[in-house]
Amino acid sequence: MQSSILIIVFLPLLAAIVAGLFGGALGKTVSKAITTGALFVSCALSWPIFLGFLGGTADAQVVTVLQWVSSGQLTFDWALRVDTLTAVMLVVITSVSALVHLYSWGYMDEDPHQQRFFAYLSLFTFAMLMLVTADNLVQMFFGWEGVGLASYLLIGFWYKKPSANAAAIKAFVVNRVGDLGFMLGIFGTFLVFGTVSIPQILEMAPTMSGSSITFMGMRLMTMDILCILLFIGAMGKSAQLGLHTWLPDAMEGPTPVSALIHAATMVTAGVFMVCRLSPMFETAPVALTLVTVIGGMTALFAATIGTTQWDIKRVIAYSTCSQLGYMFFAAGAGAYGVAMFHLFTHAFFKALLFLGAGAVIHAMHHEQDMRYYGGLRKHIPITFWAMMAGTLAITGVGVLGVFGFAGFYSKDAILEAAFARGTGAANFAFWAGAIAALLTSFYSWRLMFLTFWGKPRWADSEHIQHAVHHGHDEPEEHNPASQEDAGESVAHHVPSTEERDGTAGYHPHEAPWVMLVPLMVLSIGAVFAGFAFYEPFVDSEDFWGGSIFFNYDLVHAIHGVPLWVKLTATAAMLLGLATAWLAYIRNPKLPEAAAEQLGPIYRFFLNKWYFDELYNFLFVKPAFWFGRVFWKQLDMGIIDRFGPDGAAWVVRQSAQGAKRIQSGMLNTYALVMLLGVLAAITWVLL
Amino acid sequence: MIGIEHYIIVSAILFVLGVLGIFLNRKNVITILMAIELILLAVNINLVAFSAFLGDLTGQIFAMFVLTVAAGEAAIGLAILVIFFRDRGTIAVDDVNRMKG
Amino acid sequence: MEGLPILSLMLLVPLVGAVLCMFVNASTARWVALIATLIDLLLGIALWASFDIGGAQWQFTERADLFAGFQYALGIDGIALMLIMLSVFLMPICILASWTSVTRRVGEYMAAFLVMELLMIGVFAAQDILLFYIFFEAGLIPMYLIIGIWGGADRIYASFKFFLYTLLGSVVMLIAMLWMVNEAGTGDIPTLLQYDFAPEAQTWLWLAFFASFAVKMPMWPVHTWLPAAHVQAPTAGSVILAGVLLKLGGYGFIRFSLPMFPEASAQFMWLVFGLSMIAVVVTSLIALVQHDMKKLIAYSSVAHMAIVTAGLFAFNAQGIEGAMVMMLSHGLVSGALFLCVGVIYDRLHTREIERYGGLAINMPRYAVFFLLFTMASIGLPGTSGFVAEFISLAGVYRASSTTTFVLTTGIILGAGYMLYLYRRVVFGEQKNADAAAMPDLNPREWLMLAPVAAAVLWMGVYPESFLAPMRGDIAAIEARIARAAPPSDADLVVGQPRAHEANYIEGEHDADHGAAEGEHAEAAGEEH
Amino acid sequence: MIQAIAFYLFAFLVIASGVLTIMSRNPVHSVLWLILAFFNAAGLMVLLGAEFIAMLLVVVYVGAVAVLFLFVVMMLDVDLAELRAGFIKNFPLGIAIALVLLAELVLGIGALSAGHLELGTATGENAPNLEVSNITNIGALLYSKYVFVFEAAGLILLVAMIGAIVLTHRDLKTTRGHQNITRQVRRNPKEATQMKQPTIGEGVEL
Amino acid sequence: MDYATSFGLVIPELVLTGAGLVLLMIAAFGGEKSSRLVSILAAVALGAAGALTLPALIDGAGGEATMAFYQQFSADAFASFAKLLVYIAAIACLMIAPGFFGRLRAMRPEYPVLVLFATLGMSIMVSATDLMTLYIGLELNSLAAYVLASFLRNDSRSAEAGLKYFVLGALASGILLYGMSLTYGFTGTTSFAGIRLAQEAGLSTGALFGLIFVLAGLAFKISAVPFHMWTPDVYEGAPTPVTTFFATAPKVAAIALTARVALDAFGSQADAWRQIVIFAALASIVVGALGAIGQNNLKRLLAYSSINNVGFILIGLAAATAEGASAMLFYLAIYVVMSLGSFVAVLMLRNGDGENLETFDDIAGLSSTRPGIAWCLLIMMFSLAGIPPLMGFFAKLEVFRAVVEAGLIPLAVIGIAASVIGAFYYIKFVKVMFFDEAVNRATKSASASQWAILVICAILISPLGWFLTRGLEMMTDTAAAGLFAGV
Repeated sequence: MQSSILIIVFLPLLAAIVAGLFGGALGKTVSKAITTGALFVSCALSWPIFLGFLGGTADAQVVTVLQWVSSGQLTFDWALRVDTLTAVMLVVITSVSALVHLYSWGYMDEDPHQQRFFAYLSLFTFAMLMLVTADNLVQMFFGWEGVGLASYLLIGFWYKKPSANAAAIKAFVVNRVGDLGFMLGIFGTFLVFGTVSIPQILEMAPTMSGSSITFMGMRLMTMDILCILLFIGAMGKSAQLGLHTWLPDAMEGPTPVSALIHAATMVTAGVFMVCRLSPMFETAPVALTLVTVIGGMTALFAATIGTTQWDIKRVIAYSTCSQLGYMFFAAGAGAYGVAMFHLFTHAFFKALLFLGAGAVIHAMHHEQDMRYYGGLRKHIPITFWAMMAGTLAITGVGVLGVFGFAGFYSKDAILEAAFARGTGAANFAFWAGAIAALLTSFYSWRLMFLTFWGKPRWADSEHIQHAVHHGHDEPEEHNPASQEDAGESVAHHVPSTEERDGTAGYHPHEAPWVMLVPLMVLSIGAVFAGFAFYEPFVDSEDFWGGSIFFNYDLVHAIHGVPLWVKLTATAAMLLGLATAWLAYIRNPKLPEAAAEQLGPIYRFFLNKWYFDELYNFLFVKPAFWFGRVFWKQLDMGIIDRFGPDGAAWVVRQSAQGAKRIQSGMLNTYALVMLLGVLAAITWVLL
Repeated sequence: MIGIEHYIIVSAILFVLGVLGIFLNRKNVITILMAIELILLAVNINLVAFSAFLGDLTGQIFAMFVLTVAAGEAAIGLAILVIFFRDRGTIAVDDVNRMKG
Repeated sequence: MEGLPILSLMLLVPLVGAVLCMFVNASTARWVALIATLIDLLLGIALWASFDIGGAQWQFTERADLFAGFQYALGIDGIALMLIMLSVFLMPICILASWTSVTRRVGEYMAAFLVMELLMIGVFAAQDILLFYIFFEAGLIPMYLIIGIWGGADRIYASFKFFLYTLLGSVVMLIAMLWMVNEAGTGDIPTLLQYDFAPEAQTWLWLAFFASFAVKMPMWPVHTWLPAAHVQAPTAGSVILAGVLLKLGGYGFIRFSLPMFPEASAQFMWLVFGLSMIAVVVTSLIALVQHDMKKLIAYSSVAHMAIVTAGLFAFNAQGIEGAMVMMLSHGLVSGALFLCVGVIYDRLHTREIERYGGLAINMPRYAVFFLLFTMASIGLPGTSGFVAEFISLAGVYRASSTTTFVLTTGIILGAGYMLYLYRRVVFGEQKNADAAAMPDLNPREWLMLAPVAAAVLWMGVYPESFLAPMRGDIAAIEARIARAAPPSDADLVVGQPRAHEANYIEGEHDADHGAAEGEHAEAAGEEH
Repeated sequence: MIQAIAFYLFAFLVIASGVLTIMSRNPVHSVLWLILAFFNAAGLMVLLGAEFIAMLLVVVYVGAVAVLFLFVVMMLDVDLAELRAGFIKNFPLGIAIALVLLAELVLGIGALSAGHLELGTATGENAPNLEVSNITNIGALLYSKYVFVFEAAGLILLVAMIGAIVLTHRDLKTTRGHQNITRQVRRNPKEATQMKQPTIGEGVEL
Repeated sequence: MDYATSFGLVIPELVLTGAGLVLLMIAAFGGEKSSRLVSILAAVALGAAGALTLPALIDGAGGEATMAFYQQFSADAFASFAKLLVYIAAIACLMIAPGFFGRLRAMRPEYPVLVLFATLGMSIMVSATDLMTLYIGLELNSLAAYVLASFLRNDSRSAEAGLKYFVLGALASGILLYGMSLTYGFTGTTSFAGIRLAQEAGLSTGALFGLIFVLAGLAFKISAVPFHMWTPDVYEGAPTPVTTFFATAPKVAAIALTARVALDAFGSQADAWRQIVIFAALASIVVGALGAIGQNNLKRLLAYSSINNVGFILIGLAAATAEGASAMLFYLAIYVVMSLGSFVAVLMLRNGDGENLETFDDIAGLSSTRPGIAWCLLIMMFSLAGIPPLMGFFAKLEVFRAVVEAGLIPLAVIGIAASVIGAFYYIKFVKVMFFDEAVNRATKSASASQWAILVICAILISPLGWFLTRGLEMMTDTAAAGLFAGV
């Protein structure tokens, strides 16, 4: 296992370096083959490890690669830790990544910079693997930032697009805000425990549970503040309420990226971190309450926005955000296994949804606005069925006790856990989760109905028109509807679909097989992952083997919740489905009417609760304003003016004075001499 | 007998007069040279007075040297004045300011 | 290696080179300079290789009495070794960077750089306080000429500001040094390091040294000379300025202020912290709105140096080691960033950010290097910048969480302005035809950037190579200042541990399960 | 008593003629006032018993220096009308400063505390031999103890002589035959010729 | 007192006197043709005199044994060191003169003779241990100097310089004399030893006034603020070789004399004059620096620079210790070399017609047209600014070290901070030569002797001078010890 873990982690790095630095020389196909091959090897090596843990045959291990830093007490190594938690993540990452690599063969086929793209993907995978195998907080941070870098690069992959660049920077900077918390958390941990090694910290955490500390002048419970700081990091990476703004924008990146990074893996790093540090979080009740509340709020909040978005990827993005909220409040309630379970299933179905959306977009020639879709069911059937599997999974379709799609098990478990936990925060989370489930169902089905049902509405799409008139070349020059105002700007000329046949002569075609295979594979996951792995993830303490805090009593309580609780999710799902059917199949006029009726609320949701505007007003604008003020007014206006330039001015003026006194006149000279004598004798007389 | 103080006061007044003559005058360099002679005279009075009151001849000898030097100084000063006049055609103090600043 | 006066040799080689350069034609001068710097680099490597880690504190000592009561005394510890390595490493790169861009008075230019090298090595190797001062201050002359003769349009103002500002900062230090020599009876640095000055005297001495080092560093608010100097200096000049000269301030703090005046350092800790905090936030914000690439990087240097100062005055090993790594890292990274600016400046002769754009298209390799250095500047893990920031801030946190919080804010802003810069220069549309027509890196530029990139990654992945030689010396400093170390503001009070986990629920398995949980935690601990 | 009267007379005259020396508009008058001042100073010195210095003053100053002054004043042919003794603009301030200086001198030295001025104590080495005349005493010292200074003073006079000659002596070669080619070449009509508007009745100035 | 011994102690002065008289005869009979010969002979005589003073310096002579003529004259190590400097400076000024005056056809044999007599005066000044000797030496020097200043009698600026120098010099010597008379009256003696003895008990106001007037008179000679006003005008107006001479030899002599007066005659009352010296020192530094800023004329700028430097030397005096005196002499020696170098370099700047260039406008971009001169000037300027590793830095270092050892920390701090103002115009000088566009005016080549002096000065100032410094330091220590031997 030692060598295999090394291969799993470093092979993608090697592939990334080869493809990145020598991609030009190697050519597209070789580069793609190298990176994809590497990922498949990693994937192939990961599953045995996971299965080993599943079967209880494997033990947790640490492979030390290299000493990293040793500064006084502060020491940490490059070390790969493999335990159950890591193994779960390993399979998720390598599988999704391998599939995304494969998918990208088709999706990015027309792109001239494919080598770079694949190198980035592999680099990302490496960083993510480093994150999940971290044995100390700093290495985790390495992975943390590494995935951030890869995310930055991939979001900004089409670097000519200003919106992509802006989104990339936004993603990086917003994540940095979270990282601030993470770093402070690490520093605090080091201060308190004298180490950054995760096992040692977890071991010592309970002893510190009653201690208090001063942080920025505030007297706080040590563990609470540490966990809150670390959680802020998780919030950034996992796009929780407040630090979520980057995630929807991140959809500027190519769709495979969204699937891999912004759905399946990177964004779940926060959840992973909380689970990894669960014994530590268990010593911090306030922090956990915060986790629960934030999680619940995010789940609800993101879902509300999801219901109003038109951009297909954006809908899924907010969905991701919302699902991450579920995971967090599960963790906050103490059901770490459940959180990880949802993470696991979510990875499959959300990747599937994104890749499916990618296939749709590919088919629709980079049109992402669902208002220009419609009736695609017949044109791209395989994609349709894959999407259907994903939707069934995310909305949690299933029959209690018989069978359900992946989300059915994991989401229900989360809601049950929240209910079972029973505290105020957990109850809030439960209800928020339940409403969010309804909304999830609504927007997921809305997406399906708008895309695959109804009549074709793509005649008015600029992309489609462009494709019809100019052919299919140079995809990257097409500017997908800008994320900022997709809803508004296009809304003015929503076509009246009845009048024309709506296709404008464009015939969507199914994606190539390299794209479809991953869809199919992931569909299997979306369908069966929940059913297959519910027991070990949720119920089995042995499976986790101490890699997370396992709350036996809570698990017991989960199974003991009332029946109505167990049925809540299903009911919500059905209600959502019904509403969506009513609004988008039965009576397509209804949404517009409802939007008009609910005016302000609708706009509030449509504009994403005005978070971007708020942040722009609160942070971005002031930063530039202060920058200019500090530069012009402070640096130049005060420091330079009264400092060096002022001194120079004084000296120059004095020099002028000295020149004036040096008048050339004998009288003056004599007078000055006399005054000198006078001054001297006056001085001694006094 | 007249006290030493009187001589010192006379000398001081002469000294100040000499100094005044130098820095108040703005028209005539020759007068300035004379003012210098006044200063030297003041010094001489001082020296001789001290010499007398100390009962020590050093002062008088010093005064003699001062006289000698004063003569030489006057010669040089007047020589410079002459070439200055030849050059500029004036000996007004105000005109001795071609170099300044 | 023992008998060879290698430090003197390292001083001699550039000196001979400089003299030669003055008398030969342009192309020969280039080669002379390159060879001289390469020889020095080789000597530096030999120095590092034969440096006995964990051995005597001062190695390669040389000593000869000079006039005026001071000595020609050389010797290095690990800290000096690393900084000398930084200098000799950057010098050949500087020469390469000026290979074609400098066409006027090449001989004199190369001579100035070689003299700079001599002086930089001398500063770090000096074992006599006055000898240190001589090397420290003499650097003004070549740098003044470099900025003034080969600088940009506004070079006169910049060179004057540079010269007078730094001179004013240093002269008061000289008086303090003289006082110390008089008080302690020797100018020998190792002896002075052990000498305990009276606390009242320390205050004044510390302030005098601070005046000099703060300007050199530069700390806010005495930083304004730096953007001016950087912007006007030729590329190689900026590299040396950012790469090594700024480090003199930090080196001064670590060599003099901290170990010689521990009490005063503790007394002024908050002053340093305060200025560092202001510097990080203010200069980062200023960097955000710059239109001139070099100015932006210059302001970022100020912000980074603020982390160095805060780290140094954190009074613990992490702070100081982090600050040292920060200095090394910043030397490489900001030097490399200036090289990157120089590469495109040589092609288009403007530093206006707006004039560029979309360079990733026509200069992809350049874009990669630029990205790497940008990321290193931001402090991405895996690069030197991260190790530096992380260790130093971890140290600062032990002293003050508030300071760390503010400094960390600067890291967010750092990401903002650097990425904003990168986006405007490398990404985006190719707005200008001339910028779009620029060729990618040529072999010479590869030779400049690749070694720095390698060093940046090396330091990021395996900083032990750089930390190991300094460890003992920093431990010695830490031990020396321990007596004055102010208490941490964290004030950790260990209380009675909580009885239950946060999500404790009354359940039937309660009793035996709590025990099981404990076992798991232990098991997790033992695995490590 | 007579001594006192003589002193006050001489003192008054020396000061008065000093004032007039510097105030007088005509330099010739100034020289004459200066001579009067020297005479009176010599008188003061006689009162003090320094006959030799007094005579020297008269001989050297009145006989040589003052005559030299007169000679120069005449030789320079200074336009007396031009040479009205002007004073600096802030004349009162100058006077005030001078008065302050005087006051400080007088007060500082303590000259007003008549009879209580503490002079130094002479070593007695150069005490006058009261049996011989003042001039004998001085001569004895001058040619023995102060011979070095005396010789050096001679050199001063030599230098003064050389200096005066170097500066003022013009031999024909340098004054007439001196040709400055540069200046000749550089001449241009604008500088070489000038328009003059002579006032009627005053002739032409060259 | 044995006259033979006395005359034995004044042999250097006798040599100079004899040479002066003989050369005067040669000049009188040889006319202008003999200029070169007289110059060379004068230089030889100065060299011989220098050689004759060396033993005293090497022996570290001091105290009673060096006193001649009833304690009016002292040939101690201190005086010897100063004389050596004076002689060297004088020789240099003789060497550069023919090239300068030659073009103007103004080279006359009286120039070396006058320089010789002026040097003799300085020689007497630095050895003076009696107010009378002091006065005579001073006047011998001054009278010669007045003549030298207006030596270019057809040049209006030269005449004006002479006039100003003379009038103010006479006023200064009047002040000095008045002070001497008071000192004599209130101490009863003119001998330094006697004065010190008389003052050890205490200082009457009269004697205090005497002290102040004496110092004021001497301050004029060393051009310390506020008695510096003549300096820029005279330096600018006087012929450049003469300016060079003024900036070097008389300054050495006057400062040595001042040091002796302050430390020997008034040595027991250091507290009384220290404040005044400190004020004059700081004022000199500041005013010298401020005045230099905004100058366009190089000679004028260097004049202000010399005022500025005097400030630093006076700081050494303010220490009132043997170390301070040694530092002063050390500074003085380096200052002489720097001044010589700078003025010679300025002297060498001539346009195609051979006219002297004296302004910044003329030397713009000098480094590309005359790199040799420019680099030498660069060394001089940075050295004057006190930037290591040039010798000017060590001069300042020594002075400040002495002050710090004497415990005058605030003085040291203010002084050195003020030195930064001065650095401004030194680097401006460099800026003009190196950064500005070349105007290509200075084209005429200079004479070999001028080059020799310039290069020697540059080498001495450069770090190569470090090798000589140890010897210099020993000499200044010996000299200072000689001064304090009698104290």
